[in-house]
Amino acid sequence: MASVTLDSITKAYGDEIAVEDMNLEVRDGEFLTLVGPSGCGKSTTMETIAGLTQPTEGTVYIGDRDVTNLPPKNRGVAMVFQNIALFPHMDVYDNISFGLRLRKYDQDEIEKRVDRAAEIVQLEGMLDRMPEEMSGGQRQRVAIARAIVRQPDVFLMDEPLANLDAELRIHMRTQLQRLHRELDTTVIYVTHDQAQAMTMSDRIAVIDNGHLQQVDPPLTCYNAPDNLFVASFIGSPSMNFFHGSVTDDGFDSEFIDLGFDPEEVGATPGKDATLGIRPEDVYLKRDSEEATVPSDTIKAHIDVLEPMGDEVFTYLLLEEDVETSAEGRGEGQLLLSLDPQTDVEEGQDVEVVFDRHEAHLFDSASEEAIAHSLA
Amino acid sequence: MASVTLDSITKAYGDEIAVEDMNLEVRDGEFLTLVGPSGCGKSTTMETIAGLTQPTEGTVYIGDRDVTNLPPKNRGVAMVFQNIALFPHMDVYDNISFGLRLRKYDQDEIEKRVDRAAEIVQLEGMLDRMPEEMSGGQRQRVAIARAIVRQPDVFLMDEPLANLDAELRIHMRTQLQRLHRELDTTVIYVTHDQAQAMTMSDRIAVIDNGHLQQVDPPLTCYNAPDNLFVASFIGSPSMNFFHGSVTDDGFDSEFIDLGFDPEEVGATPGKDATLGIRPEDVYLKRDSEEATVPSDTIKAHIDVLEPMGDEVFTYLLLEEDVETSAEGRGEGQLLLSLDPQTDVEEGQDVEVVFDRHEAHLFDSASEEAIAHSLA
Amino acid sequence: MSSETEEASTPLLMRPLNWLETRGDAVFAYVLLAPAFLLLAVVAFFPLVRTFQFSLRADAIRSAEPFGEFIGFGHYQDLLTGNASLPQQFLDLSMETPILQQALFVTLAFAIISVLFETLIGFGQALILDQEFRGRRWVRVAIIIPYAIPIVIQAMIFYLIFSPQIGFGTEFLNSIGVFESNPLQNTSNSFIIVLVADIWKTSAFMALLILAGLQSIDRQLYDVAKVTGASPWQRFKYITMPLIASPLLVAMLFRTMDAMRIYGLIDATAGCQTVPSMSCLVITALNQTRRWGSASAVAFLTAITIGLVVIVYLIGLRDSEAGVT
Amino acid sequence: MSEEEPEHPDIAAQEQSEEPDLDRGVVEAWAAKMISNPDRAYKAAFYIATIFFLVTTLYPFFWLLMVAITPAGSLGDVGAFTPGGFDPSSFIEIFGPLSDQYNINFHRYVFNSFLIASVATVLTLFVASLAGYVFGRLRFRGKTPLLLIVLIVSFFPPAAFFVPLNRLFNTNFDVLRPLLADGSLFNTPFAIIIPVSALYLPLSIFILMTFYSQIPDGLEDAARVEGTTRLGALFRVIVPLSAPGVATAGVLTFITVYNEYFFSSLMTDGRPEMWAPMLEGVLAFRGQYEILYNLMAAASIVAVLPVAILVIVAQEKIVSGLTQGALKE
Amino acid sequence: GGGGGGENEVVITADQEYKDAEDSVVDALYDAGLSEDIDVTIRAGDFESGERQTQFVSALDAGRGDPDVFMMDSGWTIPFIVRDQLVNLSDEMSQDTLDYVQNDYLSSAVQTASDPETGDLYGLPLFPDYPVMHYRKDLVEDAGYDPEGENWATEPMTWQRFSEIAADVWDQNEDELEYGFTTQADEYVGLACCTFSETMTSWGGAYFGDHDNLFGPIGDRPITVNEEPVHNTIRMMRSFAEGPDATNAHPDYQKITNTDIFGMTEEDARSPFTGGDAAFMRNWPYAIASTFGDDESPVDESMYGTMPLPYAVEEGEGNYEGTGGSSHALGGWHLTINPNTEQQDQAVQVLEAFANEDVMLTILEDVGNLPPDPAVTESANPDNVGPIGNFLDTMAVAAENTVARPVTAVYPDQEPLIAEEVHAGYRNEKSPEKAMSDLEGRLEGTEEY
Ligand SMILES: Nc1ncnc2c1ncn2[C@@H]1O[C@H](COP(=O)(O)OP(=O)(O)OP(=O)(O)O)[C@@H](O)[C@H]1O
Ligand SMILES: Nc1ncnc2c1ncn2[C@@H]1O[C@H](COP(=O)(O)OP(=O)(O)OP(=O)(O)O)[C@@H](O)[C@H]1O
Ligand SMILES: [Mg+2]
Ligand SMILES: [Mg+2]
Repeated sequence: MASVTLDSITKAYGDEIAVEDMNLEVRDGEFLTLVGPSGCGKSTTMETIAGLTQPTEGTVYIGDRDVTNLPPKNRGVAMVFQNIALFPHMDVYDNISFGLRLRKYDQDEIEKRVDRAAEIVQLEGMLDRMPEEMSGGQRQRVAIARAIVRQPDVFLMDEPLANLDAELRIHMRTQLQRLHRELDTTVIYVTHDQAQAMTMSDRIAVIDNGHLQQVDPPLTCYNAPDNLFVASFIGSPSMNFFHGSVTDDGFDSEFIDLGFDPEEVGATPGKDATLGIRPEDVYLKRDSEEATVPSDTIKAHIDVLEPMGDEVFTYLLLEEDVETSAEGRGEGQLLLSLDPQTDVEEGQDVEVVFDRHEAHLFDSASEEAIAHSLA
Repeated sequence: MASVTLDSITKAYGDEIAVEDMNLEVRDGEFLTLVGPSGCGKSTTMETIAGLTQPTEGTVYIGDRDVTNLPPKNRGVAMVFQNIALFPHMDVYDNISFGLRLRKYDQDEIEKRVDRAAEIVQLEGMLDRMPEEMSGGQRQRVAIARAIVRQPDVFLMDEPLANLDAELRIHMRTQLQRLHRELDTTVIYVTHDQAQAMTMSDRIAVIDNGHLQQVDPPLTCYNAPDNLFVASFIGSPSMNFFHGSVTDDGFDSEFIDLGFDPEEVGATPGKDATLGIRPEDVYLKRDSEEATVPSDTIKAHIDVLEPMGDEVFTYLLLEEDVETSAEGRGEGQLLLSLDPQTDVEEGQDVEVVFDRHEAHLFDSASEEAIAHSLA
Repeated sequence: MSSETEEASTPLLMRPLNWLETRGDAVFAYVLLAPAFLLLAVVAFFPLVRTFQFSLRADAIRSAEPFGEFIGFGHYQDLLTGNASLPQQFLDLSMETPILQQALFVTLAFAIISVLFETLIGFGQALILDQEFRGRRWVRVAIIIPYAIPIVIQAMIFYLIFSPQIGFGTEFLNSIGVFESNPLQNTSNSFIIVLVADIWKTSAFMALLILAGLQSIDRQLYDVAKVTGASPWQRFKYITMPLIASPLLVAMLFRTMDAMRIYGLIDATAGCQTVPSMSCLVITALNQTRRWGSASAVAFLTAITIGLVVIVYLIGLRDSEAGVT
Repeated sequence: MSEEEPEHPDIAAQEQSEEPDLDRGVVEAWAAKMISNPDRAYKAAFYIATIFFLVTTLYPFFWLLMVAITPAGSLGDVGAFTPGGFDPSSFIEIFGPLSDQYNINFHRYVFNSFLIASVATVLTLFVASLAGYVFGRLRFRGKTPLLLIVLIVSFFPPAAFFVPLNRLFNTNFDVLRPLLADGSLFNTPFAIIIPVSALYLPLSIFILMTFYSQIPDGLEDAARVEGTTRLGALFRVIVPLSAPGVATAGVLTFITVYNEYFFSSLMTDGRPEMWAPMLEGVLAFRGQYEILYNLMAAASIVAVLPVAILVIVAQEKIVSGLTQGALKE
Repeated sequence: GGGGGGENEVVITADQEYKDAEDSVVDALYDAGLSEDIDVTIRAGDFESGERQTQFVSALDAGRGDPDVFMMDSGWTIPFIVRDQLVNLSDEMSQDTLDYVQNDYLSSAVQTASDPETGDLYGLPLFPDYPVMHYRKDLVEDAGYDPEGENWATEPMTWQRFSEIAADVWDQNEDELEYGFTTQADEYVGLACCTFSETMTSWGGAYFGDHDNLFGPIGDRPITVNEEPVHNTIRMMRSFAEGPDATNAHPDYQKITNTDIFGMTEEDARSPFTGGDAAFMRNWPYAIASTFGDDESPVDESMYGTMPLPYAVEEGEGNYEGTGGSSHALGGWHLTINPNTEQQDQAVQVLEAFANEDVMLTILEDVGNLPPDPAVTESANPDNVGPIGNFLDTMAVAAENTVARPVTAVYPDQEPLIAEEVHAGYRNEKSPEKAMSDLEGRLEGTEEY
């Protein structure tokens, strides 16, 4: 039950700057998720909060206390480490109860809590196993249990569910949310799983290359990304982008043109801009009524169908001879998501529209968002 | 370029049976994904194939050779380990080139290959880092690179992308698929990520508690799961289930009844059965035309809305006083997936239908599937 | 259930520790080093300073105060030119003294040969002890146990084996022409006996340290290496060797230093006259002739010699993958 | 990756292990078997080496036993494999009547040594753990010079410390008077414990340093977040995980102190009730005119027992490499 | 440092044998007039002489007051004296006692307890020790000799005759005997002080010329090791070990043993004799008791004979004063007082009590050590003094023909040099001439100190 404030935190490892000038306030009781590409500085941020790493510059507050120079044990934090870090010389029970034993809880209390935690992570029968005798997911669950037996002010969880299967992950997700509610603890969470980020978080903090990009509730990040990076990073599969420029009467690009009043949306004619449309906002022409404000029809050609079970990712080429590259979608490619029952096949020509209401416009130079609806 | 055959493999650690009587044939050049709950025996299976673990019983063949007693180095396999296991005393370059150096490739060839692998995993600038100076995701990518520089007959990859963000994961997925095509290598892959399992695999092998449940192409597993376990495990969010019994004229349960001719679908009246419906096959009444064969209307009450960005998971209660439990969905709960634009709110009463064409029926006792369409 | 903030009332004992921890690495380090350096200061540094002062004073063999007037580096000069008033010489480049009667060469030869063999044998032993096999517990004890033998006893064993009356060793080796009839009186024979005795006992030291090094390697790394295609030899070369390099270096370093201080074993077998090591000289000067100034100077020369060897070591091994520091 | 791969190393490796079966002589066949089944060859080499080491290390003990069971008068008849007679009574004599005659309470000497070695080991391990942690895991200015200073202590022969220490330990400190009979450390266990602890400290520091430095940071981090201080993490996580190193340092220190020669023989007046160590006990069987080799041998065998027991106990620790499963790196 | 014990307690660090006979020795002291107020405690010192020396050095250098009285080897008492680390008894003891010691004690023993320059007494000789030739009377008689008739026990023979007899006896008992003769010829302290010194003296040779010079003055005395008699001594020993035909051996002497003797110290020499494997043995009197005390020894009293050590040139015919004739190295022990003791007066009284005939007799009887006053030996009843009683006549002869060790402040420097070079000569590593000229040079270095 404490807020966490990072005030101008910078952390450099020699020349390598892992985190730069980060200002972040996590409110008391909030569930904040850090997301960002691999190596962007998420774990470093967590370690700074935990006190495992001294920031090169800046101050960390927990509650009102300046904890920058406080040892980890006095910060009232519990942490699930990305690399799990079980004590290999202790069995599961000892691993989980370690923090409690350090605090000299009495035997009964420890047992009660360990049992409860083991139940939450579904490891009831395994308390006397050694870490080396467990599967990857089981180890990860021990790490989670080790953190949750304690009742700290702040939970730091670095990818706690990475090695769990879908079902267990959902189970754990629910459990963690419930725990969060029950204990009213501040949680700072790192995940690469969009579903976790979206469903669990009060707010998401998007980090790129050591810099904070946006801190907002999940749907805000999803629906109104502050900049190109956030737009492309949040959402899976990611947004379709078209690079072009703002004209006097709309947006102009090689493949897609769009008419609107630049002034109204706050765009400056003549500037380079990028149009972004999420795959689920693209519809086959025949479904165009599902779009709030359908755009003009776009002619395309189905390149690849990727059936996912509950949906089919459909990769379109806007021109026959567009070069496809394995490195994400290139210009002239468009991804949309179709219902598996939809009757399409690879190579087929189709007509699609997108929902202008859900189209995003970004300044290509500054990468800042200009508008989140071009209706 | 070799098939892998497991013939009645059993692996026990003392009393703990990790894998039991597994028969699995992975075809030459196939991309097979092992999925299953945490601790079900996936890693053990991989280790058995790699030769790191001697099966308690059974025989392993790679190609036509019985390799059960062959040391790992003679099996022609490369492996990405679930726990990454980089050599702590070697920098990234040395870690990646380890296998090549062992085989005395010449310097140029090694460099060429390492550069290529580093490019694939996007670690170009980091070749002289030590493992301890890297982020979790970066380490995992080194582990992948270490496996792919070699050109083995069989790739074994145990959760290679667990610590990567969505974008990178898709990138790596594409790269691995391309590599698979190019080298024509047999790949055995473990993942907890349904998207990976669905998109990459030629076939999926579903394991539960050491037992093989189903081996089939992804969509077959998704659309025609052999048994209750597969049905519930594949697909995220998972299938809705209703426990009831087969009557003379259909299926009868506390919340949902369904009329059909038992004989036609192969069900035996009087037997206990379970009805399964995937969330995406449930529609609001007003969208019922989207269902191929809509069922009767079901009255329900919206309990929780879970917005995911591109969709909203909607938890319904079929009766007011149904007890909600955090442990997955209980009887009387129904999950469906709605478009974010849909205008619903928590607490609202709604009417829903499901697509009978996509309803699954299972024998409750044997848990085997009876029918995959009740239209 | 108490929330964790309640434990803000830290026990009194912990407070200095907490304070310490926030001081940054350097202060923390200095405080933790304090006990070690305090102990060393009293027992080592202070006496060494005194001993150094002694080494600059003349020997006063006929007064209660054992130190005479200040003579600067006179003892050192005598020692390095073969003019020391000691029964054996430290170094006599004129070679009037046979080479195996010069403490410096005796000691260097002993150190090099014994450490070489001990490392090889210790390595072999450690590799065996690292295996899983039935009865390994007892084999391990058997291999380590020579190290537990008191030097007196170790010396007694080899003394008796090679004593002309009791031991069987001389008779046999003499008959095949390897040793003379009184090997413990012969410098080169005795040198070999001392060497063998030392190797017998001290290989276990190397074995222990190497074994400990082997045991702390994460076994998973071998799995990776196996799958990557490493043969047992390659696993040894690329994983085992680099990862035990530092324990091995430490072991060799300390063995070398220890070998260069050899005294007890020689004293109790062949005797310091027959195989005069550097430490022998110190003790002879100290106890037998009561030339404490000279003894102190020999002690310092011994230290300097060992220091030089250690430097050669560190330079030679600096390029190897794992340095000591 | 290049499409046209000149050779396929993995395949090449596999083919090598395939051995055509030809008619051969017995030896050749055996050799071929060894080659085709390297496991068997390793096993054979392994057993040969094991037996070799066992024989070479144990033989001198065997011989010592032969000496011990030989009656005093027949020591000249001890052969390479046979005793000069049979009289196991020396094992009793070292505690019994004969030793009363010589006033040797051998068990008391062993006890003294055991106690001195235990205390010194605990002291050394504790102090060296702190220092080893600092040198192995922390970065700070002045680390290398400090390390060298520690190392330099090992350059000197023990005798170099003796004269000043002898004077120091014979000085009467009034503050010590309540604790020690006459206020000086001579004839107390401390007179041995203190110098040997200090002089064997560098070795322990270096051993522990190398082992502590290999424990991944992640585990220390985890312990600290769980609520230990750094020191707590040292003793709860790093030390147990370095069990092989710590046990080794402990065993080595114990053995070295237990067998220490120089200070042990000079820092007491040799009486067992004055904390004279085992060394004096063994030497008590040796005189200018009479050396009771058989008793010395028996006494040695008895004196080695505590150490042997220690090794048996500690070896479990020495071989408990435990880092596996710790981290997902 | 504090005192060795409580008030009025005098602690003596002595041999184990004294500890064992503590009651009777202390009673004898009281009988000799020691005040009963003074408690005397005897503590066993280290068995090994060198070790005990080291301990005394460290005690005295550290200024420790414990023990009050040291029992010091006559071989290393003088260095303590010249360093002024002992109580000067000439200042402390009564004139009567001093006179008794100076007049009646074995003078060579007293010399090793006195300051070589001032002549002041610092130690009270406790007992002297001198070697004799032990032999197997039975074998000798069987071989046709008549020890009784020829008075071997008191009349020394020449080395030449000795070697012929020994060779003959060995020859006749070839199967039983491993050695004709054993002695101490290892490179160790005993070589310089004793076995070589006495043999050389019996050849008429000396380390430093006249025996007056044994205790100094350092630097002002001749070094006389590189002379004919000394060379001959080495040659003779080589003949004993390797035969008259060996290089650098003396052609006139027979082979009576083998090179094993070059590794022998006291016990190595004794055990074959006690075991019945040697016919002759040069050793200290303790060997008598040890042999008889050994149940397994085939040698019993009837087979045991002793005689003075043989000689090469007649007494007085040697090159220097004091040389020639049967010579016996003088060993033995003194009592000295720790200057740091708090019980100095009491300690002096204890020492005075030791200078008493009855105490000496008690020691002779209960400990087996010879009295420092040779006259006391005569008054002893042979029946009461144990095995040594039968050989007191030989002992008396030996006592009259002792040669002291050249103990000076530089002796610790010289002793290892002598041992080393003599031993090199013995083993023919160098010719006797070369070895002795090397020794001469090295001794000169030490004399300059
Ligand atoms: N060394 C061992 N000793 C005992 N049990 C073990 C050992 N290794 C694995 N197990 C058990 O075997 C079962 C299968 O383990 P495995 O590692 O194959 O699981 P997995 O399917 O890879 O799980 P995850 O997805 O969590 O990694 C688990 O229940 C595990 O606890
Ligand atoms: N000890 C170190 N020395 C040098 N660079 C480091 C060190 N630790 C981390 N870095 C670098 O700092 C950057 C941030 O690392 P961090 O571990 O915070 O990333 P992350 O966001 O957690 O990534 P991931 O999702 O891959 O775990 C990375 O580029 C990493 O390479
Ligand atoms: Mg991270
Ligand atoms: Mg696994």
